[in-house]
Amino acid sequence: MTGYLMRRFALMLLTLFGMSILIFLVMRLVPGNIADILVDSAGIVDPKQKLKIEQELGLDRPLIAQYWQWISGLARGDLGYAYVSERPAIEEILPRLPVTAKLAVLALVFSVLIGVPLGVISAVHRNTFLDYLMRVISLSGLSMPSFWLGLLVLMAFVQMLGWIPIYNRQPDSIWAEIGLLAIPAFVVGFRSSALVMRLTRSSMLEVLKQDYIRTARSKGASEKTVNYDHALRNALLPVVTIIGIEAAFLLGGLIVTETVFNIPGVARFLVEAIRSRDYPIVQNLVMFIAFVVVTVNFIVDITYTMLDPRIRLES
Amino acid sequence: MRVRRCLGWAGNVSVMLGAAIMAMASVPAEAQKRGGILRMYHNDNPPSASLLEESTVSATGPFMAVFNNLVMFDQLKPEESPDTIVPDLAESWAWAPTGTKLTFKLRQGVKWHDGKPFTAKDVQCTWHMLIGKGDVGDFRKNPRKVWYENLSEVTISGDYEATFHLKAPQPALIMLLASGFSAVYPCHVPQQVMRTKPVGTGPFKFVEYKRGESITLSRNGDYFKAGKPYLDGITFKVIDNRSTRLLAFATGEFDLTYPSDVTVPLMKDMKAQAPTATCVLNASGVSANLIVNREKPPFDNPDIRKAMSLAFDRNEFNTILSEGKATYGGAMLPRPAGQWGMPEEVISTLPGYSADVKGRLREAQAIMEKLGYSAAKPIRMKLPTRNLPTYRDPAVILLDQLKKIYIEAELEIVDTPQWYAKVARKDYTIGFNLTGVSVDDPDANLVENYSCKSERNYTHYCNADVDRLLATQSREADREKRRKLVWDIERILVEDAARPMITHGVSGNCWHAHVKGYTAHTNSIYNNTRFEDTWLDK
Amino acid sequence: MSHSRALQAKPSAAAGGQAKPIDSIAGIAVADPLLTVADLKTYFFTRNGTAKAVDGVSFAIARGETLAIVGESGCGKSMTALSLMRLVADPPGRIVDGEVVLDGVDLLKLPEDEMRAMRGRDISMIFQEPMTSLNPVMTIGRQIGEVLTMHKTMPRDELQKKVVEMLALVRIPEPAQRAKEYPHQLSGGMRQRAMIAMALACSPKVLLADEPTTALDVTIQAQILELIADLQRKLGTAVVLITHDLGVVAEMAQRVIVMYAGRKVEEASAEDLFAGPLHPYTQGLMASIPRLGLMRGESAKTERLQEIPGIVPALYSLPQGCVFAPRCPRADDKCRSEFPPYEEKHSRHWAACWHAGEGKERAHG
Amino acid sequence: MTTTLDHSAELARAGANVSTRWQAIRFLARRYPLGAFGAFIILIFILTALLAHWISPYDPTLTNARASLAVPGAAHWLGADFMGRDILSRIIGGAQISLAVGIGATVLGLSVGIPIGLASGYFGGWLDLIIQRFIDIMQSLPLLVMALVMAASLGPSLRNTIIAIAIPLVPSIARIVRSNTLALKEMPFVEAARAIGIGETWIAARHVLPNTLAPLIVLATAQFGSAILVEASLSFLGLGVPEPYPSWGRMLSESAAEYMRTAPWLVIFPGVAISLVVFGANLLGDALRDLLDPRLRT
Repeated sequence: MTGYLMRRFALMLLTLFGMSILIFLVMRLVPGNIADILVDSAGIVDPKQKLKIEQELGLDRPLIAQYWQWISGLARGDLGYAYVSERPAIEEILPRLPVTAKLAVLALVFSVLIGVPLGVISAVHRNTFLDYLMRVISLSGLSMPSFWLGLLVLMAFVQMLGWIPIYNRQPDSIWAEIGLLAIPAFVVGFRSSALVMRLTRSSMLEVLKQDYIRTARSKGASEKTVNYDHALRNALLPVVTIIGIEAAFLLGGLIVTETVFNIPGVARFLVEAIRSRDYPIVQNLVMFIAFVVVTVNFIVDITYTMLDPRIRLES
Repeated sequence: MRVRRCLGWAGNVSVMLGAAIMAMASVPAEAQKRGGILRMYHNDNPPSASLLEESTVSATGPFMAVFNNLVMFDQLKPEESPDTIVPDLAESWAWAPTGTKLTFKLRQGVKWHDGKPFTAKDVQCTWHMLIGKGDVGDFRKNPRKVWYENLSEVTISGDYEATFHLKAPQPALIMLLASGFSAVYPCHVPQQVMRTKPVGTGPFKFVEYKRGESITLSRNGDYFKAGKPYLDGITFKVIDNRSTRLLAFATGEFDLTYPSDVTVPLMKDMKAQAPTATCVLNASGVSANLIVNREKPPFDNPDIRKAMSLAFDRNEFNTILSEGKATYGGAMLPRPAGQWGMPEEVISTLPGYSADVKGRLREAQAIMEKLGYSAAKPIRMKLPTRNLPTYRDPAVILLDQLKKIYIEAELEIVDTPQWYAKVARKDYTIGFNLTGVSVDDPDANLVENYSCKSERNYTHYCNADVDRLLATQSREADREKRRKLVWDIERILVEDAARPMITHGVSGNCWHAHVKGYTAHTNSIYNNTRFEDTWLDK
Repeated sequence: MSHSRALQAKPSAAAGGQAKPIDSIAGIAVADPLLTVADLKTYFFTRNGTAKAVDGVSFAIARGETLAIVGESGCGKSMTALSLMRLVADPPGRIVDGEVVLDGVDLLKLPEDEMRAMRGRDISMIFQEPMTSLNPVMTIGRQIGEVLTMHKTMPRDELQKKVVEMLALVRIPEPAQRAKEYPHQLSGGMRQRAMIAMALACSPKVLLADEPTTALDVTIQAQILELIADLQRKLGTAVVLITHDLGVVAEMAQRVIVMYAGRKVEEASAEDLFAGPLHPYTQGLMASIPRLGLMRGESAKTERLQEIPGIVPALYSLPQGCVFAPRCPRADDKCRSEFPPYEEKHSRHWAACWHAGEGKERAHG
Repeated sequence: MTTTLDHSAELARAGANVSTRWQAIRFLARRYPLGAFGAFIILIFILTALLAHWISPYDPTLTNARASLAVPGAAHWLGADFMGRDILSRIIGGAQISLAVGIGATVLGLSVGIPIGLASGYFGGWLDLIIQRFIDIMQSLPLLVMALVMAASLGPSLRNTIIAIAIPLVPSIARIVRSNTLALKEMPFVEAARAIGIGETWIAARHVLPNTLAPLIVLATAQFGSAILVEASLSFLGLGVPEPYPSWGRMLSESAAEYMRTAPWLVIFPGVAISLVVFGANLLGDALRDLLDPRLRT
């Protein structure tokens, strides 16, 4: 077990290292750099001024040196300076994390709260009208771009309540904040719930085919006991894995949703930083996202082993 | 004829409307109330807080209130002109009889936000940095360097007198110094700090700037203008989506829209949504124009350039983008909002400005057909423009119009970071462009965009005649004589198709009834956000 | 395991000596039957057509008796057992006709909740795969206790006691400890014991054992069979033993039903069947088992093992006439055109074959 | 056993008269009504894209001052945008873009992913190890984030958008090809081919690949849908297909969102178009999975 965990951990580090090289190189392939942007924002084309800025930012140094500077800094916990704001990158990233984290967790809660029950009901009533209806609803959820759903929700709010649920100031209390974030979280979560629902359903169907379900029935267990006591318990194991995949899926959804609802989180910040070629921000944020995805998958793996007695009790 | 009538009407109505309301808003009889936070939104992230390094309204909007100029345009008077220039850090100013020395008497006892005293040295430092005299430190960008092409040095006499020495007389220098961008910087603060946590003498102190989120300013208790400012602070919340932010304004989340943020088509909706709010429409100082590469085929051919000039249907642009409220003219802001615009009878004689749009189009088509082009055999090319909606939308209309003269262009959306580099490489045939002008004066506008030496003349248009005329008009003290010279320059620019002008835009600004002491200016959006007179009637 | 011993271990007294066929049931009649199955038909309605998994099977079983159902896999044995439990997956399967009378109650006519109450209490089942038939995420104790809580109300500590008692009954060492363990922590044999404990927890009247030893090691098999026989004696349970292993039949059953392609093809007391199988299919089954030959003292060298050519036909495309005809060495045109009637060929020995008892006689020596 | 695509046996067993292809289609449509509906949507979508030039009421790039923000009506069935461009025509034109991106990205993803997966699974060893690590790296970012980074680095154009979307699709294709290859390369018919001296590459291409076809078709259908969605998201963020191509995502982006209140049809119709096509692809994908992958049948 520890051997396995150690191996997984080593692979994780390897993956992150590879990611760091990939993102570093890809960002430098982008035509135009921050110096262009800084010069452009002032509407001037003097190549001397551009060169001066590049020198100041160290963009004229060899790529290896730039990479080493970034990675060695990262190891020390120094994320470098954001080009655009000229502040330490960490100060730009950290304050934006909580709201995105809250949003992601809320969205995950929504997707599980909607997805798991629907998936179970759909599986239990497989091939009935109810099942078809739920599958069609979930599939349409999966088919709608979340930014569009977000726009529709915004329009509905404005049209019906004359109030626009955007995050334009820090809400007064945590509850007010959750209330405000619940709307975009629902939009993201609804889409993800479709995935959870489909996977719960197929997992549940798989479990319902198992011998031990027949055993439970042969004991005289009621449908309720069979479905919720025997089957769900087993079906939820793969659903835990799904939540790992979800975490990655959600981050993608947050990028557009934060934009639509004007939420000052890291996901929207990433798009902005990509647009302005703010390498220190993009590099560190992408690494952070990769780190989250890899770590969540790692945690999911561990959780899986904790939840499944077959693995947990292995010596 | 239709064009001209439309033009005059549009200009008059918008400006008069604006002026009338402004006059009401600035009635001084009311007693100002102190306190309250002015809640604004921002439509963009200012590239930095350093006004001297930036050239967009996204920087002046929030940061002009942090600084003071030597002189400024009266914040409460809608029209900016030499007559509305008032003292700021300078108590008074005087020209030497030669017209080459301008001496400012400075206020005493003024303190920077960090507590250090303001002296004439700071004035000297600021302008020496702008003309590249001595060590400029990490001053990165200098977009208005050409404004001070004529400035040889700034000398000081004691702590409270500074003299600007010019190579040649330039009466309009005082106009340039009144621009919102012409802030006085402290000597003792490095430029990196000025970009991130600016230190000024202005009515509001910089508190913080969270990119993509907010900008916060707080009242400067030590402000040298007694009793001012009235507000406790100003907040700007960054909201990208225009619908969202305008709705938020309408629902009372904000007191004031961002300068020039309300487009003409949205004005109606704003009035419906927020009927008690005051909304005015003014010239935005931004012109839609084309940059033409006169070295690259097919536009190296003057005939094709002429056909293109003839083919413009300015009314269509105007109707779609501004519901007919935009104005037409040369490079300078057209009358009546503009001080330097050509009279209508002059404009209508310019190639491509006659009211007979259909006739012009037929003429243009005939030229193209003579050159062997037709709908079946069009010129195919790319038309680059910046990846911003304000650029894209009109560019799409342009594509459609070019199609009528057998030019099938495909829009090439260029990301902001590559735009000027591309233009500098001359990697385009024609491109769609917007030019913003902060001060309605030829020394700012024409010199900046058309003189051979200018940093911002990115098309590298260079005409010795134009440069000579530019220098002459700059020295001319008589405004009427200067105007004639300017018109001559304008005609050359139009005939050269230097940057064919399509329209001069208008944009709106709204504020709720409780906002007092704020005036939208009729001929610029860059110079009226000091907010030292603004107060909330709540 | 010695085969001669296996034969000796077989109970000699077949139940129902004074047999009298009950109406409509072709087969050995049982006096005072506990469970009577009459003309049971379970069909599967699939995309590919209708599969007659169980097609008109009838039998009866008395209290404490052991009846074996034998046949190759896919012949409908397991489906017969599941039909008795009414656990056929619907869709696609459905019991289309027949009666299953347990103690005077027709199970097929019961409403679902009453049937549910019968399962595990009056009739229970042991499955072939002890590995997969136990819920992997529940402790053994909980799974056994569940049967009790479903059918009886008893206080927690008593329940706990009863669970441990059951585990002890099926001879699981350290029962109290085992009750807290999960299935994967137990060996295959232990799991099957736990399964038996679960099935017998409520002392059901009928136990359906579907290949209870197939998945186990040979040494364990004997122990499990012994345990079932032992508990059967103790609790007086009637056992329907489903197997393809004639050795197991010889060891356990008093009576035997041979099934082929969803139909009953032969039925006799175990003694009679082994002494003289009538149906060529039964003969084939016996010939394919080496130990039965060895058992009779014949040399493996002289007796070549026979296998039945061909495979069990797909149930949705059964041949006309005798379903076994395509594989039968004795099949003639009549076999191929007409389905043979199920008749009593000898006394209390029934078969469905036009050529019952012909040939292969030497197999019986 | 060599192919799960062959349905004729099953059709024959079911007693359906499948003498003609048309009847086979009808048979399948009855069995998978939702899948048939999905296929119908996709068919309409493809036809729309192919016939755009003929069925479009206006030139999708034609601006018209008088029609600015026209309300849906007789002249403009779905209204017109700020520049007076007909929304219906732009949606029809947008179908071309979406189809190009959907097919382009999927095909590109397949043509890169299949060789990688085959090589990885078939030849194994250090090659497999390197490819596996690389796939790990690629999969440590969400699809949209990866596409976003790629799109920014390549610059906005139709071609680059297709490439940017194809790149993050590669790992899942490679992974599925690899796992199928691993299972198949030990199969008797592959052993047999090897025994009679057929070259390894040939075996991989001719014997192993066709047998991974079924899961690939299912995956490709799903990826077709997500490619269209990702394109819409990229264009919404201004990093996708540029003007003058009428991309559905960009129609929804700022210029439309500016008129969210005054002209809601600018927001509603393009979104419906995207959702409908992706919905069709998902329905079809589900049915194909049922049809081609018997293990997953419910």
